Amino acid sequence: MNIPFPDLTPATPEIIMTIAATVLLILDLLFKEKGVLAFLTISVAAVTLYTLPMSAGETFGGMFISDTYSTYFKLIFLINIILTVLISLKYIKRQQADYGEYYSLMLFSTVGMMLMASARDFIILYLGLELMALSTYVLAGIKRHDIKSNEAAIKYFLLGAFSSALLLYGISLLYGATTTTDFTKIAAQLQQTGSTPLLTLAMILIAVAFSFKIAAVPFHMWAPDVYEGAPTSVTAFMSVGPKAAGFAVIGRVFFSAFQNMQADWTSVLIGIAILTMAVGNILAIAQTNIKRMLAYSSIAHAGYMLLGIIAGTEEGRQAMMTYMMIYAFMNMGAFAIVILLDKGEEISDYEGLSKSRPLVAALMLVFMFSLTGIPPTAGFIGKFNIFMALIRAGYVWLAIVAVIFSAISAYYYLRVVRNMYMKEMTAEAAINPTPTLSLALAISVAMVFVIGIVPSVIPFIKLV
Amino acid sequence: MDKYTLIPLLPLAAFCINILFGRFLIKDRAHWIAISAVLGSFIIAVMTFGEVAQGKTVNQDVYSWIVSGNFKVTIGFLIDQLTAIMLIVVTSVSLLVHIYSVGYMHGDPGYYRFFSYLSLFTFSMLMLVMGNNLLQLYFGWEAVGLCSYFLIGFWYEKKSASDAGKKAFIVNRFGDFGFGIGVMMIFLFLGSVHYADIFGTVGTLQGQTIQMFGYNVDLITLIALLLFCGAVGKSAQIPLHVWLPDAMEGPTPVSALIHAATMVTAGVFMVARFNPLFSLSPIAMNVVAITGAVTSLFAATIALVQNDIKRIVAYSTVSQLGYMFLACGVGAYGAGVFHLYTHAYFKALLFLGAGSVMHAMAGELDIQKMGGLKKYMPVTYWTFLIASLSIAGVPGLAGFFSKDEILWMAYNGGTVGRIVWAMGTVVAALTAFYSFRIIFLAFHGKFRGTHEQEHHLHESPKSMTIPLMILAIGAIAAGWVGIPELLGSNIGVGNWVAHFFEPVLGHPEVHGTHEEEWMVIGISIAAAFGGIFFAWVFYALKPEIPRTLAATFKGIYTTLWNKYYIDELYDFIIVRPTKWAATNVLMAVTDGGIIEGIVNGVPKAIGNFGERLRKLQSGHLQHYAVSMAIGLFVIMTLVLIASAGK
Amino acid sequence: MLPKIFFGYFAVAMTVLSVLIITRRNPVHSVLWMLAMFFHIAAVYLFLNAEFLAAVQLILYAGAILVLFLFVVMMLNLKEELEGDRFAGEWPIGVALGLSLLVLILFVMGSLTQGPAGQHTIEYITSMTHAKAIGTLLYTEYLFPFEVASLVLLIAIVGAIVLAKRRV
Amino acid sequence: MVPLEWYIALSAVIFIIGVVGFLIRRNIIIMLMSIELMLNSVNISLVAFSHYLQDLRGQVLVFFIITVAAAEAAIGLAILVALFRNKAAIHTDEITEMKG
Amino acid sequence: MSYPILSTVIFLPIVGALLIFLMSRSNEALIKWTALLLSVLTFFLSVPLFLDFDKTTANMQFTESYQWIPSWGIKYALGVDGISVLFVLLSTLLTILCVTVSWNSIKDRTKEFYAALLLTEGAMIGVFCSLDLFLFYIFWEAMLIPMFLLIGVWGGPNRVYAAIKFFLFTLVGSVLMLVGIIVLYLNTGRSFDILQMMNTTYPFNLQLILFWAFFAAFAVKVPMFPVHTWLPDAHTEAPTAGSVILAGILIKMGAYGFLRFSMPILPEATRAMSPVMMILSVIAIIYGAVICLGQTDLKRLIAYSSVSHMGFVTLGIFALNTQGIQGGILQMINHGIVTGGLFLCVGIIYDRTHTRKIADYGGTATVLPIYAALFMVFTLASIGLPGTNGFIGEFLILLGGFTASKPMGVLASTGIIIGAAYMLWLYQRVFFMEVNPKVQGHPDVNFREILTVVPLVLLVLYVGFYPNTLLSFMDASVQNLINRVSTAGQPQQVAQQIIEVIK
Repeated sequence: MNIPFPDLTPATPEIIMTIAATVLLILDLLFKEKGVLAFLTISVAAVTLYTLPMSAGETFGGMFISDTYSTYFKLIFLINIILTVLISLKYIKRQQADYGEYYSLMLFSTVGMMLMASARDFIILYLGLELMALSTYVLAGIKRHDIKSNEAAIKYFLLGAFSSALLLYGISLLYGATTTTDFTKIAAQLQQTGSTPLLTLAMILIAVAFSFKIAAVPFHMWAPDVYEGAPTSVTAFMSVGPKAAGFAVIGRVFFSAFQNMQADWTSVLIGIAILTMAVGNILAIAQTNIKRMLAYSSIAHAGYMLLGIIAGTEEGRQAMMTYMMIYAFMNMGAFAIVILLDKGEEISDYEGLSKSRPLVAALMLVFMFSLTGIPPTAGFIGKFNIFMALIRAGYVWLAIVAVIFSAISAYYYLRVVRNMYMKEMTAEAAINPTPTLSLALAISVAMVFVIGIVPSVIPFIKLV
Repeated sequence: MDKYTLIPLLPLAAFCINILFGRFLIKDRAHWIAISAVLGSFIIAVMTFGEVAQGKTVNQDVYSWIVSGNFKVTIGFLIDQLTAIMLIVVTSVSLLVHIYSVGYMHGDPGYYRFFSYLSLFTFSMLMLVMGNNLLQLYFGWEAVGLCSYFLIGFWYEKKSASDAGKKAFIVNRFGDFGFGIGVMMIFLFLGSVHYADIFGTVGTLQGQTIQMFGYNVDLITLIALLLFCGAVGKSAQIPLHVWLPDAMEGPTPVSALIHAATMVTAGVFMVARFNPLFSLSPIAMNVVAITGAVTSLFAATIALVQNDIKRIVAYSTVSQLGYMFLACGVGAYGAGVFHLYTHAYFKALLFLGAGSVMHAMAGELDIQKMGGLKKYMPVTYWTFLIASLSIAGVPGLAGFFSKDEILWMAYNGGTVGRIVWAMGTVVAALTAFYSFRIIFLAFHGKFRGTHEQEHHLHESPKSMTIPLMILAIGAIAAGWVGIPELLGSNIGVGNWVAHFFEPVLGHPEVHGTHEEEWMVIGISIAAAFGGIFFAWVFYALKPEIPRTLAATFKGIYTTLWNKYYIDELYDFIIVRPTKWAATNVLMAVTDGGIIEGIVNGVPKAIGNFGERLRKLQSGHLQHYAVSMAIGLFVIMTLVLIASAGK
Repeated sequence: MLPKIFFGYFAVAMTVLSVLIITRRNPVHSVLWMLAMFFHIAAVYLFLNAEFLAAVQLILYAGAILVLFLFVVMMLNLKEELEGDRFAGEWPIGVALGLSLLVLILFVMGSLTQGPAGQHTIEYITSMTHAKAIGTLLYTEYLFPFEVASLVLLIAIVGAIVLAKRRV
Repeated sequence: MVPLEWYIALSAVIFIIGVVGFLIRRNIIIMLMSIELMLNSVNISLVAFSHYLQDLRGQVLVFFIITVAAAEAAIGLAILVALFRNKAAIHTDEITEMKG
Repeated sequence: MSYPILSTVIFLPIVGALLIFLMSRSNEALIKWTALLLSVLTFFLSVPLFLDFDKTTANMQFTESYQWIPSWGIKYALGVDGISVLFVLLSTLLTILCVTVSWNSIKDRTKEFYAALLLTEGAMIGVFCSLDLFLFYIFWEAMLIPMFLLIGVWGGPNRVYAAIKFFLFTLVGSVLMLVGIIVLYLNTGRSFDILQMMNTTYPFNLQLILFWAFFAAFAVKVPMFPVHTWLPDAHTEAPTAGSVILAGILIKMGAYGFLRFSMPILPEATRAMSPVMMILSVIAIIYGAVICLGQTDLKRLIAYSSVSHMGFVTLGIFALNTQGIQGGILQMINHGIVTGGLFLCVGIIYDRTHTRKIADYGGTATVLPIYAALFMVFTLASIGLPGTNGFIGEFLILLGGFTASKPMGVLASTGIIIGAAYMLWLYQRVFFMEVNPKVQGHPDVNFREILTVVPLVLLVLYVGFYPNTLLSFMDASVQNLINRVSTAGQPQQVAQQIIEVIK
């Protein structure tokens, strides 16, 4: 029997990344100075970035597809890894977690995300998810001598495993009802059978697993603890990457496989979205640790992004993607500041920052207002885009709920600004700037403003 | 720019110069600028009067002030007989007061300020009387109010002074409230605020009614009464008279100029100006007449018992103003304005005389502490006496003619007329009484003050006495232009002023007989002399009588002494409640309690809720897992129930 | 009839075993019960003629994973495990939740509609042994997932090393 | 012939037992095992399905699941070991450093 | 126009702000002078608006329009008409005064202060010039950031609370408007073009909803009763410049919004709702005035008086007739001048005494006579004395209000009585009576301060005597606006019922 060799071009980005990751593992033994690896990682990511456009098409019997959608998300993943590496360079040394594996794991996990974005078959989806998740678990616990880091890892791991078990159960039921794991075939199958309670159950199980990945309420509870415990750079990585991947698969699965169960999953997601925005914003107000605060804020943002999915239109999906991209930049920026400061974990550490470090304070101010969604920053464009899609789809009331919550969110972002500008300085804030960190900050702040003022730079806005 | 424009402009210029440079450059030379300016206006005014006497009237616009849609207002001048006479009164009295002040205000730190205010006032008053539209009238109206505010509170370090100024302004605002609405009504229904248009079209409103609180109110009456509100405030009629007595806190020349001769008569002027409107509404007329009569009686009674010389004169002013309204009320606008004009002189004279007395007594105002001033300050005494005779209505003097004219007209004015005539006559008697009460208490008998006061007594400087004398001439002769036909026909002079006013103010037809007229004149003369006689008996012959009377009619006496407790009443029903509401209701309850309660409560509630939610985030893995499972279970049940439903 | 009886036995046995697994105080016991459980599962696979999977189940799970478990269990001291309560405070809630979920699932199970039959009939499998059938599938249609799976294992190794080795 | 539903029901029961175990046990190792239980229950249902649907894909998925399960176990235990080094704790209620 | 004047006027300050932000904070003199120079330059650049303005047309002038975000149909479109041009000038003028008045009083973080000030200016002008709803919203929101800092960083003791309150209040309003904007956008054929919206007719029920959505944002900004409580705090705590900006321009945006959006875009809803609006306005007038009598804090009193005065403005606007609207607009300008001036004055005395409690003052006129005179002018203007600008505005408004509804007009007129009461009482307590030791011995206003205040004094008198200069600007536009409101299709049954309910 002859085995046709599959066309690999669509998978070039993944392949490059994989090879790079494995190579890094070996180089790790050669180089004492891990900075080299970091730069390799960045350059590899850059190369992959370059290959993204020419990787269109589908392969492996259609279980792997590389289209605009997946490419866009891969773009986000790559930006994510680049920025993360940039900000983590000196930081992980400070944290005595300067292992070469750090970078290769990050690459692997990014590969996992890319697979998720490109998956058109539950098997790929599952494997990609596990690939991403497992490496993220390890990254979260990479400060192995630090109890907080361990705790973060164990919590993340156990709950993650639990959720993926749920996912599998859902998949198995789905498989039983359709004899296939391929999205398009499933969709076709459901066309005939229509939705039965069993299928709904499967859908819910899958939705729950994804909600866990994007930290949507009530499957969010791991997020704050993990974000706080993990090394800040990893937190930054996790707050964007897996979330984006989660949204990528949600956007894919629900729009293809569960197409004609839209009524069901919309109602499910609306509930989740409202809860997410509410809990995220309200709990963020009560925080004193800025990483936890950002964790809750990222939960809340997941809520807004879900609205894009709920809209159920192509426009909504693209709004979600745009938001994801914007979120990546502003969130990275905020975390970069947290890393930049020697002592920046508590919100109170920011008191009087504008006196001692005016520039840092100004940057943080920009990111905070962007997260709030005040023009002319990118955050506003994101929200605006989402709301527009939502209202277009006829969910005006939901939009109103959302804007109210975004107004509430202003309260805790303003707290940081207040501490920086309106409180007296407690101690001269020490910072440890590195060129790479500054570069990351520059990129993020630039993007925040550029997207805020000329949103057309984001590819999808022209489609909307 | 023609000369009419110059009339108000000169004082304005003086004001600007003094207020800008007075402080550093001009200092105590301020009066030169002010006086020369007023003198200029006075001369032009006289010339204008001459022209008007030839029958020339002017109605011209200077520039377009406000244009908003169909609402067009100009700054412009209407100069007719009424205006002319007012011009004379204002400029002449103002001029004399200016001169008088040179001596009176000598050495006061605010010297330049005083004169700039006087100029500003003159300007405003002239704008008021010369305006050819309601809004300009309103402009002057408020501006003179402002000046009186400044001048009453001239010595602002004194709380009482600044209080009085504030009170004057705010009380006037109550009147202006009605006045303003009146203006708007007029615009609303006549489409213009220019006199010419108004009087041209006012007839069309006759019989029209407007729905108000479910009642149909006659439109003209409503408008007239609203305008009258303004007059009531400005001319200190009941119930808005309360500010005038307090206004005596200001320097005496101010009292003479503003609170006797000119500003307070603006109300009368306005009513007279609007006679075409008022005449169309009998009700309004009666209201005016009765208000006037009641006020004059009311004020006169208070004046009986006061001891503060300026307050007595002030109340007499209120009472005389009441007289003028009485006249207007019975349709005798001419008589009203005539009285306004004579009153200007003798009342100004009274005030300036009082001022001269104060000057001598080093600020002492209590007539009980005076006495026998006659020999110390003869000029003051004689002029004051002339003024008192004039106001008392002793035949031959100015006051007599105007007052008699009014009473006679009132007598002819139907039932209401008769009533007010009766009241007027009583008032005449009272007036004579309290005027001479001052004469006898202050100038006769022996001095009752302290020794240093006695030592200090002296006649006032020339700059003060000369205006007194000039005014005295006015107080005697001003009335001769209005000798009633009855008397005049014998000596060959007609009632010139009546004919003069005919074109603007008209002339009510008189159907009383000569006998009745004689009777009226006789009664008023009797009243005058009766008043004087009793005053002599009470305060020169048997000084103990007043005390016994006061003792016997204690209640009445104290009521009068306390001015019928009106101030207290207002304080109790208006001032206190408002302030109380401001602090204890609006601030405490509405703003502080309800609104702020919500504004601050919601975030607090959210915060607390957040804190409670935090407890759920316990850090226990199991709890997290359980929450996931619960979530899963809930979603499943809900969705399945829903899908089972459909 | 016979298969039903067999199935009945296995069903009961497996349920009991899993309950035992999650209730034993001593982890070692749990692991051992787990072992038994895996054997039963393998047997069930045999019923469903998936011999290859049954083998994998025994080798991988019983052979590798459980050993790993045991190893760790031994490494951690069990002293305080034996005293101290075994269930978390809110275990009743957990149980209640579990049961209600079970009810839900079983209730839903009624609406199971099988998907269309595939082409791997029993004859086909038996004709070319199960191992070969799966193998072909893995190396043709599922080549890509197969590779990814290898990556997952690689991660597992790397991660385990990173986390567990003592010094850098 | 045993009806498919039986297998599914069986897997459901085991799955739920796994869930319950995960929810109620303090000991992290047992929690891990509960997860293994859940995975195995999934496997059972998958194999059953694939057998009844005459489609081997399900079994392929089972194959992958087993692989991943192994990986998971390895990582999980590694994390546990790392944790145990810093703080001799294998109980969930002993690792509540971070909360709120 | 040789240069894109509006863009210049908007972005010159913003660029300037960045420039200042790049300077070293040690070099304060340079920073101050740059700020002053820029603000003056901006003012002079904005003067052509005044001179070359064509008063005969109601069309937008000095327009600029470029594609911005084509995919959303968003244009970068600017332009002014008779309604907005005056505000641009007012903004540019007041900013200069803000710079000069803060010259010595701002010592901490000067750099950030002037940067924020200029940013605010740019954003504010942008709000008044935008012809694209999206652009408008960007400016509208963007202005919050520097304003928030101005209040919160350089404000009084309770500044943080005030700042956050201000921010959240306005934000809640704005986001609701955002939803409205999007709905409007989708119903306008996916266009944000304001002019296009003005020519579109929307179903009445939609109009009502949108009206309230916009109301949420505008009413908060104005502020109308009962959402006014942020104003006293913000005014009181803000630094002088902040208060001036707030009172002078920022709160005008609400009323401007009503004029620019609610009325022409939603004419029928406006007509239907005008009774409600008028009632709210009258409440604001009386409420604000009475509550002033209870104030013990100088700035707080003026703040509440703003509530009352803005009540007049909204009353005039929703009278929906020429006098009302023109009066309303004029009164906005006046209020900007007068209250701006009052706050400047308060700032001047505060720099000396460092107290805002009225009880700490007294006899100020004896110690600082010139200052007292200047303050008096603003006091008189604020109580609407003829000859000052205040009179013209208030009278026209009352006239308009009275024409629209007699009871409203009458009630509103009571405001002028109370107005006189509280302002004169304030003046008496601060300037008259015995000299309070706290005031004793302070120097009178210096040259810089006189220069700061005098322009406003002159404006007060000038507008008082020649209001036509300003009225003539807005004439055409207002007529056009009124035609739009009154000729749009008759309100449907719903509206009628609502009006019945109100009456």
